Amino acid sequence: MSRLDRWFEGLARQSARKVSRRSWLSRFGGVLVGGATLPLLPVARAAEKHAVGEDGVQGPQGDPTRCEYWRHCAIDGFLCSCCGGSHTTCPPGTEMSPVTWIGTCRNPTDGKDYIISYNDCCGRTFCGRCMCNRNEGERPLYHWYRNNDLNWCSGAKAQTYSCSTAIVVKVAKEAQPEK
Amino acid sequence: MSRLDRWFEGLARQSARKVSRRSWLSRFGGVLVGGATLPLLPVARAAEKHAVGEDGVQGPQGDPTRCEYWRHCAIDGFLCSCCGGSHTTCPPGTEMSPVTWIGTCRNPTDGKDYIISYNDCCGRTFCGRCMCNRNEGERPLYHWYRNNDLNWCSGAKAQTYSCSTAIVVKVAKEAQPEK
Amino acid sequence: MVPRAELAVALCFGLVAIARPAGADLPPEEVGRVMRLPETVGEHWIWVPDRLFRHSVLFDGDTGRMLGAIDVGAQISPKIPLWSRGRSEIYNVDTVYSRGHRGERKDYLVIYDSRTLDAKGDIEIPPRSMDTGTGIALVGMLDGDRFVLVLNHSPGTSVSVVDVEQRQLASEIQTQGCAGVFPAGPDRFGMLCGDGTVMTVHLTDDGRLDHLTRSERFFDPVVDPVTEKGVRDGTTWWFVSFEGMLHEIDFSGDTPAPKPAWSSFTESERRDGWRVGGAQHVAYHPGTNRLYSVVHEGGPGSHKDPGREIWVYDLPAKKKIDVFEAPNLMAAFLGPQAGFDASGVTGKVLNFLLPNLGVHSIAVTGDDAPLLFYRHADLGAVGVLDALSGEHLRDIDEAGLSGTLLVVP
Amino acid sequence: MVPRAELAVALCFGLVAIARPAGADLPPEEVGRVMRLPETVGEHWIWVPDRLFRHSVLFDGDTGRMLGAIDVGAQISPKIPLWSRGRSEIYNVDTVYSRGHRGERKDYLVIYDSRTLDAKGDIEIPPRSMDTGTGIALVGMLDGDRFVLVLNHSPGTSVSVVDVEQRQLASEIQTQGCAGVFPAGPDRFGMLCGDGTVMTVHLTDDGRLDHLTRSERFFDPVVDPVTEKGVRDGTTWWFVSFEGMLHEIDFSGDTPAPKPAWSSFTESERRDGWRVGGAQHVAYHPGTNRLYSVVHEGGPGSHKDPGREIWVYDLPAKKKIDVFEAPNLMAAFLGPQAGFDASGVTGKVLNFLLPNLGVHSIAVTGDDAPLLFYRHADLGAVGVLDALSGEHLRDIDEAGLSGTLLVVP
Repeated sequence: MSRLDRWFEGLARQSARKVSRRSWLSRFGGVLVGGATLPLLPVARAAEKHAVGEDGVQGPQGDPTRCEYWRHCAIDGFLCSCCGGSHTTCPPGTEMSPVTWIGTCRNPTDGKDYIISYNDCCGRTFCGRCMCNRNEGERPLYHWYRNNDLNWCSGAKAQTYSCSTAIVVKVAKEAQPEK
Repeated sequence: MSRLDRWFEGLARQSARKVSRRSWLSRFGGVLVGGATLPLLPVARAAEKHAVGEDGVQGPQGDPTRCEYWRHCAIDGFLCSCCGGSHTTCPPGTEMSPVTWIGTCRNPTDGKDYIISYNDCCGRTFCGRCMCNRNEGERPLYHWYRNNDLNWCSGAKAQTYSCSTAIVVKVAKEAQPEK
Repeated sequence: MVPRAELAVALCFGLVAIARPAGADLPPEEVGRVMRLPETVGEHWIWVPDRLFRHSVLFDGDTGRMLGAIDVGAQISPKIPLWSRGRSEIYNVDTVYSRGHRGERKDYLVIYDSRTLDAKGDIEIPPRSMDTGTGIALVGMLDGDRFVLVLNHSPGTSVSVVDVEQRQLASEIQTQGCAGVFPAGPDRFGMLCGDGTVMTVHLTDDGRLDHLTRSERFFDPVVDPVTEKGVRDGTTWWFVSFEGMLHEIDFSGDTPAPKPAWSSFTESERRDGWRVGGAQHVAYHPGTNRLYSVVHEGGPGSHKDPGREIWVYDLPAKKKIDVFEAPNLMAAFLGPQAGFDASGVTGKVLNFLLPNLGVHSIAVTGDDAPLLFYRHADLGAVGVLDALSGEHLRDIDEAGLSGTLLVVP
Repeated sequence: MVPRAELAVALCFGLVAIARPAGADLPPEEVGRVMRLPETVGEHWIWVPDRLFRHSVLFDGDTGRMLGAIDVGAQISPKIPLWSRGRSEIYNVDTVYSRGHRGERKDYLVIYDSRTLDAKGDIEIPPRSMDTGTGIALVGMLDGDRFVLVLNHSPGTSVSVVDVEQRQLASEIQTQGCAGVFPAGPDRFGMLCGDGTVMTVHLTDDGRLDHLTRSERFFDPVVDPVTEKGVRDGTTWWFVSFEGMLHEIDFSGDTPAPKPAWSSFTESERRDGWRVGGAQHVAYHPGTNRLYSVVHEGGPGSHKDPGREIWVYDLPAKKKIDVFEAPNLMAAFLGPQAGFDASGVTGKVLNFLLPNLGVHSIAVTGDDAPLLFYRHADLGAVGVLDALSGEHLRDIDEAGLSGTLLVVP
């Protein structure tokens, strides 16, 4: 039984490392911090495994359909890249909310910190795909513009939440003060 | 590896037999026909394992929270017994639809066939518990009163479907003609 | 005006970014852009409606990519989206309540622009559209894309005819004793009736009842009923009975004409307990005249059971020509949910450990290199087979949580 | 009138049926009966809100039985149901759209009879109630059960004060820069502010703004912010910071008074990486002055991570007195879904094979033999511990699909 035990234990550990960051649905789901590698999905993304992404980065940090994509450091929601949009574009039939929260994320290509605006796409119900929750520098409700828990569709025509984008605003003057 | 293989195979078979009848959500879910035993749930129902049910029958056929309960032979929906109601009573806050479909089910206690009326409970969304789909004598849409696929809340104040009951109408004159 | 990006533009964006001079900052990006669909409807697109998320998602079967979604109402099952290529519109029938799940009910035929997926308007229709667990044969669009049919239940039956050209209800036709709407031309549709007949509803030019005709009785609704899960080729519809009899109905004449039925099972297959079953359990490919049928081994009352095999028939030859196996979707469903790699070791173990629940519903695309899609009603993953060879091509994961329909636009 | 059955009657029904004379047919049964809740609110009842099913389910923690449910609106998170024992009513804030997920938005405070769970009326309120992923500190009821508070976001903040006695909106109070509503008496509530202070909103007798008072700055919102997941004992609220500092605020005076903060972690625990985190990650039991806190090992930015341990503190003694482990809910969640016995071999294998995802949210009942409930936001099962000993008593299965709240009525 010991070989079996070891095998299971290995699987369990492997899963534990992988789980949670894309944990499916929770807009408030769990996240493991650090360099955890997420599962490749068996479909389209498997083929993109070694692709160079939009920002010239190889691997998950360059792939906007992955939670580990560098711009997603303070996102909380479904990734529009998996929902018929892209990381800068809303899916058909939705509206991009003009008000938003921001994060400060480091671009691995140039080593610079960028202000990222996580504009929600609104007016249609949960996309339900590629849930991603990361909270680097995220702050509670009363610290509005750093809070990713709010339904930011409050600025759109209909406040139904569908998915979130990650748009470059500008280079940050300093690495974010919030840890 | 062969012991491991056999073990897994056994588990898989065991699951295959058990699965599907209470398959969670689908109002049109899969059903295995025959005497398949359903899993005991770990909570309240575990204690009722050997209990005598409302109709004096021991085991699942006497337990209205189980799909195998004798009256459920042509039901399709969430069992009101698991939803805050009982097999003859709607949960709080819902309304029992007066129009309905029927089944003809054999009572294991007296060996008699009874006409069962599956009145839906309406006006609140899916209960979401104890999904059960059995189709003994069930017939397509055009054969209304034997069809369990329809949302029978069409006769209630609000047509939102919540769960289904299984109410004795009377002894059937004959075993049902529909097989 | 909301700026809109073509899919192609977005896909090229990476190249532009990579060409940026070294050392320069990433430029600020435009806010407010919304994707639109490609101009041409893809041949391998598929709608996957979901009752819990309350939307129908459009996927590209070649890549597994989600293209977009339209929302649905508060029903047990979303209705089938109807796509007018001529008018570049999509129609969907929704039920809404003034307080969410209670209060005043209103039913709408919602009109979407099929390039932007924007809801550009709606037509209020009688608040009694029928709702079922499968959502099959409840709505339909007549050839010419002018009239949309909506089956009603209140609890008697009728059919609302909606004129999407004039944007108004054309008529409501009483059809007591018959159910299902089966479009069979620009001016007619069929319905199955409780007395074992089929009816043709003939419409006038403006969408009102012209006259009704009935076939002779061709099936026994008590002993061996046909299911309402029919498939169409022009003016012909095929229906399958619980016992696997194939009934072909010709709607080209004034009166619907059933042809002699034949059995999809040999005597020995029948003895072995093979039966049809599932939800949307038959599919048809016009180019090859192939019929696909989900089968399982079971007894009476198993007509809604999912099957693990899909049998392929040559209809003109009246014979079975192939058997497809549908691989387990369990790992593809649970993987993204529980956070493991469906194609890795854990996925393989789970696909082995957990049973293959089988297939409730199938759909086949209409082109010359057709795909066959399959789903189990409770698993949020859709399997994709080569419809000619049966080869398993891919799984579409994160495809919802619960639903029975698969709709080729 | 709809006939209604008492729970007790239904439970006795079995005995009556068994006493039937042998050979007699089962009698015809009454149609139309609807259950009502017991007169007394159970001490171990728990609300489990779900964003996908769009309802909040009331369970009995002693048996795992579902007692009933109330529906919710089209939001990311259902709001916390508010229970007035004095008035035998439940209040819930819902958002509805005229076309399901789009169109005109209206917000309602819906009034339920707490014995029948019938929606007996509603009060339209400003259509800007705040919606978040957790649903925490967005609504509240003041002592005396007359005024319900609703936090708004449009995108500036305000608070709607609803007079449920007069069945009307009493006022809307501007509260720019502060968020969360923390009831602290019949005439006041607290709010946390972006400048590191806390504010008391004092109301007049008729629910309008009397005056606002602010504490001195007691935390740094950039360096170590407190979360809005506070717990209450009378006029005192405790808030926990990201770094685990416990802040006690006394709202009994005119101006809110923060007491000196203390750390819930020792230096060595902090060095080992222990942190607070989750969604509703703290709970409080007034009788024993115990605070329960979900902890995990992590770094900065992990403040929403679920934890596998629940640490128990004696607040007056300012020390940790116990550590509870939360058993894996994976099998209890997947069992009913995939059709296996969660407590059997397959369940045990799965609980071993699949990781323990940990706990996002906890709640403790207020009685002398308290239960501690826990859930992970994505698993439809709720674990039940003895809140004094930490013993795992049972799991409540089929408890939804997605949500963060656990509400003791």
